[in-house]
Amino acid sequence: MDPMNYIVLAAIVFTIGAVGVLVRRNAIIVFMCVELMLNACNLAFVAFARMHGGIEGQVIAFFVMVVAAAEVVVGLAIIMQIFRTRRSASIDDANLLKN
Amino acid sequence: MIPLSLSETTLPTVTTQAPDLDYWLLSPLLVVFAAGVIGVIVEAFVPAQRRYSIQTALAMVAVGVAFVLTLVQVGALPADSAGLTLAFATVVVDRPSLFFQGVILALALASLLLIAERRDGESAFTGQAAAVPGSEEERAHVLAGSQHTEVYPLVMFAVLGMQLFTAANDFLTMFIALEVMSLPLYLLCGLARRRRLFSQEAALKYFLLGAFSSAFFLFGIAMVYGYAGAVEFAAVRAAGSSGGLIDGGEPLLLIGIAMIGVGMLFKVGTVPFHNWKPDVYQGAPTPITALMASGTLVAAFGAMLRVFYVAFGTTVAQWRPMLWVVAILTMVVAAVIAVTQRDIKRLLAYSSVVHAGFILTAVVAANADGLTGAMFYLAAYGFTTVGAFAIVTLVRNPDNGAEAGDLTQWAGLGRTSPFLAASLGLFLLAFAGIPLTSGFIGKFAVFEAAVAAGATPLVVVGVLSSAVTAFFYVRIIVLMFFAEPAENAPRVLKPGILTGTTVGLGVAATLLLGILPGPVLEHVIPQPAAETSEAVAAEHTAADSLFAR
Amino acid sequence: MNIVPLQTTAAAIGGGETATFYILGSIVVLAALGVVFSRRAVYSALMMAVVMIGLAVFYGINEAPFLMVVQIVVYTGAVLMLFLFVLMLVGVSSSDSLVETIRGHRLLTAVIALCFLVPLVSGLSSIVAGEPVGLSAGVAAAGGSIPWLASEIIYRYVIAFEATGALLITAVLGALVLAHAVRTKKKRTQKQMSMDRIRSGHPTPLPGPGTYARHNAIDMPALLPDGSVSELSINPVLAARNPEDQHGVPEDMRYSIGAIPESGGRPDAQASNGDEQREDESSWTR
Amino acid sequence: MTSTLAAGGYAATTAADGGVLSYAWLMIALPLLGAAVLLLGGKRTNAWGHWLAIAAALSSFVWAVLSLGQLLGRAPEERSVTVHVYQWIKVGTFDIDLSLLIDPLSMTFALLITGVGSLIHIYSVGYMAHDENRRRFFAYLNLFVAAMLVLVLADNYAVLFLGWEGVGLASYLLIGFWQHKPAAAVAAKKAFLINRVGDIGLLVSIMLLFTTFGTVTFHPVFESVDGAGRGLMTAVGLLLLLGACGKSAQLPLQAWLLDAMEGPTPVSALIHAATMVTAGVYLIVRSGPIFEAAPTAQLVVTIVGAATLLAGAIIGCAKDDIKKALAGSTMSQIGYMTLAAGLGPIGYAAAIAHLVTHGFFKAGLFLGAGSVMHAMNDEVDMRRYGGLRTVMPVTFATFGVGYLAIIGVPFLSGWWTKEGIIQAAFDSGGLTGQILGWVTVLGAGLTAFYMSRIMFLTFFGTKRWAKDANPHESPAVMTVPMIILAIGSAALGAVLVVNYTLANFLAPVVGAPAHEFDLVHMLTSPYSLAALVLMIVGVAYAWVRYANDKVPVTAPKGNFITVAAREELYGNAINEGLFMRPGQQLTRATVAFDDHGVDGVVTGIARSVRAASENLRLTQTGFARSYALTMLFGAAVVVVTTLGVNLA
Repeated sequence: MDPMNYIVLAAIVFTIGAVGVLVRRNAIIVFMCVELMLNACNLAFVAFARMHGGIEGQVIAFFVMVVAAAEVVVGLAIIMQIFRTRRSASIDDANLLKN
Repeated sequence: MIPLSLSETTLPTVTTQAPDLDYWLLSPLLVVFAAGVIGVIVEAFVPAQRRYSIQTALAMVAVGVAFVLTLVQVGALPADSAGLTLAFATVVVDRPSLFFQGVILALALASLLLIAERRDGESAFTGQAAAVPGSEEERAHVLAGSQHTEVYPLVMFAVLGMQLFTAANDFLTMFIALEVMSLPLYLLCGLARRRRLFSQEAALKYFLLGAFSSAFFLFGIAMVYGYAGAVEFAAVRAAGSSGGLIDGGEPLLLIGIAMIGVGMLFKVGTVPFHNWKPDVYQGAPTPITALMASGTLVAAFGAMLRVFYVAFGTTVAQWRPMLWVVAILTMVVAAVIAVTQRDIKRLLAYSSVVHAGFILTAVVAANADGLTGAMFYLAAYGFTTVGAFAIVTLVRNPDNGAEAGDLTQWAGLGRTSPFLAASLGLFLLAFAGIPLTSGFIGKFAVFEAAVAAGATPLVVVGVLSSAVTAFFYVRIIVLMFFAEPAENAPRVLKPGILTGTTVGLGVAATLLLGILPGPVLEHVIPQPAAETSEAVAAEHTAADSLFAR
Repeated sequence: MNIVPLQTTAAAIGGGETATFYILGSIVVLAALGVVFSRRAVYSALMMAVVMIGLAVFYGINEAPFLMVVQIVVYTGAVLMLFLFVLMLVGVSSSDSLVETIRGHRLLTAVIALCFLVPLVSGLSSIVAGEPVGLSAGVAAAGGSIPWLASEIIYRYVIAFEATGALLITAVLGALVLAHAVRTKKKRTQKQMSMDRIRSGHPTPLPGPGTYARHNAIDMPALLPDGSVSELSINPVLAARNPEDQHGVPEDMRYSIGAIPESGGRPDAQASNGDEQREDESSWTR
Repeated sequence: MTSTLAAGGYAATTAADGGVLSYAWLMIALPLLGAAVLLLGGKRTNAWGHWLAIAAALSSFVWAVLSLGQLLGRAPEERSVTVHVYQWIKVGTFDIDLSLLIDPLSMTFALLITGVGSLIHIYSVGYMAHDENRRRFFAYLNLFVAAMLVLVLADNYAVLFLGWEGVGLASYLLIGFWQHKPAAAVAAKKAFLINRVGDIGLLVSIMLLFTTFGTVTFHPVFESVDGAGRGLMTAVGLLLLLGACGKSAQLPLQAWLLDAMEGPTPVSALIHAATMVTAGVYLIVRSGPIFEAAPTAQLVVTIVGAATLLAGAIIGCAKDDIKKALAGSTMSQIGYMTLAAGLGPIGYAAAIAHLVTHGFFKAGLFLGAGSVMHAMNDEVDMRRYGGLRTVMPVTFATFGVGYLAIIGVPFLSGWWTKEGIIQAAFDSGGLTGQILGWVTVLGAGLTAFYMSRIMFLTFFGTKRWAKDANPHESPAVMTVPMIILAIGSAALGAVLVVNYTLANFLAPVVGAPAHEFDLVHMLTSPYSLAALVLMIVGVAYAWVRYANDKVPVTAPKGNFITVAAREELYGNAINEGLFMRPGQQLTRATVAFDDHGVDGVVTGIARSVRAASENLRLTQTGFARSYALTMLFGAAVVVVTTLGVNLA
């Protein structure tokens, strides 16, 4: 098996995540799908790190996890704030701003 | 201080020593970072009443000091050197990065003035973000005069991110900088005092779409890492000319370029990655909109120029077609949509999208003139747009004190508030690119660079698009000066010292950069040698050769 | 780049790994699809956990033991649980429904996603990378993968590392700003509350709205035995929000707390379904 | 075509060596200062503001005269002087100085602008006496003069463009000066937008020049024109022509000029007759070497000029609004100049000479029209005038002189310069020359007709005034400038043309005249005789039609030509069949083209952009998911483009 298969897998998971962002309405799930995309990137980094024999890919993956954690805190705080105001976590309900 | 060099070998260097950093060169970043951290400590230990004055003073002094330090560093850069890298070539200190940082700091200072503006004790920010809009609790907080002074440390971190974004010399640092810049802005967008539902919605949209775009950016980095085996720009550049580590690995590079492009284009807000801009600009507190429209745009283009000119400087042919498509789409679609906008903030947002398209033509040029043209354009546009948003903060609905965004309300403002209307008129003329304003010279410089690079069709589209944009800028001027005042005429606040300074700064910069750009910028904008990018690239394999003097 | 070709003791990709890849890869893809297409939000979160753990195994296979542990402990164990936490808090709502409300959105999504995926996958699968170099040489030179990783993170990428600090502070500050409500007045003790109740002249609970009325809607105040309206039963929250809501209340008895006296003008009292009346809640239903 | 110019004065540009010329920038600075004082000074300057503005314009004129004196003191080949003011733009290799070029061509314009400009300033004191915003009006006038001087004194295309936009802005402010009139605001916007279309041409051509030659300064560009490709030069030439068309109201960008008459009449006189609208002609003459390197572009210039000449004249025949009729005439006369400028070196001097005399008599005519309107309570419909010659003798006399000059009565200004253009057109040779020549001759006849129509409707015939009209002669502050302009209209032509005084003066820039001055030939050539005959026919026909009592007060159904045709029907059927009906159709078509054609295209484009905009803004649905979808779409586009272009 060629190690590029990992990358193809990453691309597929990435796309599934992107589709999830587009089709789900619950803001929390949408955000979870973004996390799915980040995870796909991490898989690619780790696989490339092994291919090239350097550890940089793993370093980046580690940083990505930290960033994701920070992003989750901020994101969930924003979603909670919206929810408390509107009693809804649906991103479709948030469409006062348009045209 | 480590001179430019190619990356070390991938042989592990395990060490327990503290890294040897040049703190002097890092000082502009460190000052802003320190101000943010101290701001957080102030939040924890200082009583609420005294926080406002301490935080504003701290933030402004820090940004001012960082600005001065940046200027000093420009002077201290060795004349013959392309620039320096530090912290193991993860951060670069060269003239373009210092220029962008200086502009960002100046714009941040102007935005800070707006952020700090308070009228009768109320700022542009909500007193208590956790309170539900319209609730008793909110009312209690309004009566108690609560305020979120946490805004200042958040702004500091955002500014830090912008600075680092333009100075990053590898994709990892750049990604972190992108997040450091974005996260505080997501939060700040949701803190408007009035129309809080709009504001919260803006925060949600900006956050979700921003996270979505950084996922693309990250995937692009992964592909480039796969191609080059490293993420330093120098290594990517070298790999671009040598063909990468994997045989037949070119798709990796191409996908990487495209996806990194998506992340970048989202941040600068070009079509079709622009949708967030009007909504977020409209919903966010106007001082924050000013910061985003000026500082973030400068930072994003600064980073974009570095990525495309340095990291992908050897693979220009690969990315040019994609930017052509995006630039044309942007200039056409955004200009057309802007024609029927009815809200001033949305209009300025679309105008910002169109301007991003114009600057993109300079990126497409991929030559030294493109770099300097884009730099000039960004500085000019930044100051003008900060001034324009400062004016937006002054025009309020008579009944509830929210900003009067509806353009029909602006009718006849030229008679009731001539100075305000004249300033806005000047800014609009600058956006339209009328000579003797900074906008003309900027536009001329970027278009000229694009023509020189053989992108004349792009320039024709750009000039046509600028004619369409002139239409709606003129429409506002006509509305303000030639129309009868509207029935629901807005209340125009008297600009306080802070807002007044910002407007004045915008007017001064717009005129000065239009009438006397030469003496002002000759010493500020790095003057590239008249060589073509290829020639330069051949001479230096170093990372930032294009940024060479 | 000069990657020194060390002695390539690196494991060639064997049959075991291939088999694992296909089995686990299928599971990951299916679980990912599950995240996207589960009706219940909680199922999505659990599917996400499956994906993450699957990926953690892949990290392990790809010589990243440290990341494998971090992925399971931090990402799955902490971050994903935070998601679940918030999901529970928000509760299940109509937003979980998978019925598409924007016309043509599904179809466009499918088409565009294919247009995105097909070039991506065909581009990537045209590449043959060959045997991976592997990390064993470097690990051996560094004396373990963790020292190597650590020195990269806090030595070479020290700036990024420090910037991450800014990121985490931002996150904390953000959560604080958006979620933490500062009290505007001192919290009343139980003793104070009971004393107030006795002093108020109404030690017993107030009559519920609609108690003696024909309706038991909340905007219908209670009637006293003589048929007059009990002022005490008028809901102050509704009154504060919008006196108009009290259809059943005679005009002159409607509470009107009035607009929030902001110096800038009227408050922005746009649609708000919240019932955040923590302080006052007890006082009117006592 | 050999470049006669490069060998002439261009190589010999010298820097100013002290004296008046070194301070040539004062010509611009003085009116600019005036405008600044008036605009920033606010109401405090109301009392004396207009006198300050006049002083600024006059001192600028004086400085121009002094500069001319010093210029004439130099040898003819040393009359190109560069005055460096400061370095304007330096961004990268993009380096432009704000420098002035003082040479015979620019000085001719400077004198015209400041001279006529000063007179119109003075006139405006009376005309705007009752306007509460008079101070602002004068500030804008000063601003305009400054911008126009920047345009003509620039020594490179970028500074020229600065002036170009500046006059556009000032014109915009002045057309919309009476903001309370919605028509004025609309006209101002229209003028601004159509001019922007022209500006695109100018801007793109400047960029092409810069990329090709690395500079936009006139002399270096012209010197290296020969080395550039003909295709490129044709493109540059056509783009420059587009710019010229916008500013000079030439087809197809003429639509704004008639609407611009909504502005105060002094504005129409100064900007839309004497100076700004001639900027296009200046641009073409100044860019002579470029056009000479591009014969195709030159041919297009002459065609545009000829078409506008006829179209403007026909529009002039059809309008009842006195100012709009004069505006049609302006279009037509500038068509003459454009045609001449397109002929190359043999036409340049003729174009400039006609431009100068036209500046005088058309400004005089407009001021006269303003005087009449002033007397008639701002009535502009000529059908409500009539018989004014006795009530307003001075206006009648000065208007009359301008009238005689423009229709080409021998030995008055217009005759000298128009003959020059007719001669140049026939001299250019070939079939093209013949066609162009006969167009100019035909134009002379049309000019005589529509100008006589204006003259007779206004000053002759019966009084058809509105009930409350109480016409009176204008005050001296208005009549004196009119008298001075009338003197110029009478005599200037002879001064400029006899012995080719102006042509010889301009020779270092535009090349020496092709042949000796020969008055006898001018008088006896068949073409000038033909023009003379056509002129007399035109006047006579107008006399029959309009100098009598039969003019209805309201325009009859359709337009007046319908009636004319109906009357002719009884008298002369052949005449009707052969001339009237086609003429009528042509007139209708031309007027319709002006009213709907180009206008229609402009409004049509505006409408479709608006419609597209309304549709496109619906993509901003407010749904974050839709935005994400667009982003994924963008990502797909970007990936496909990048992969497709590079791997396909």
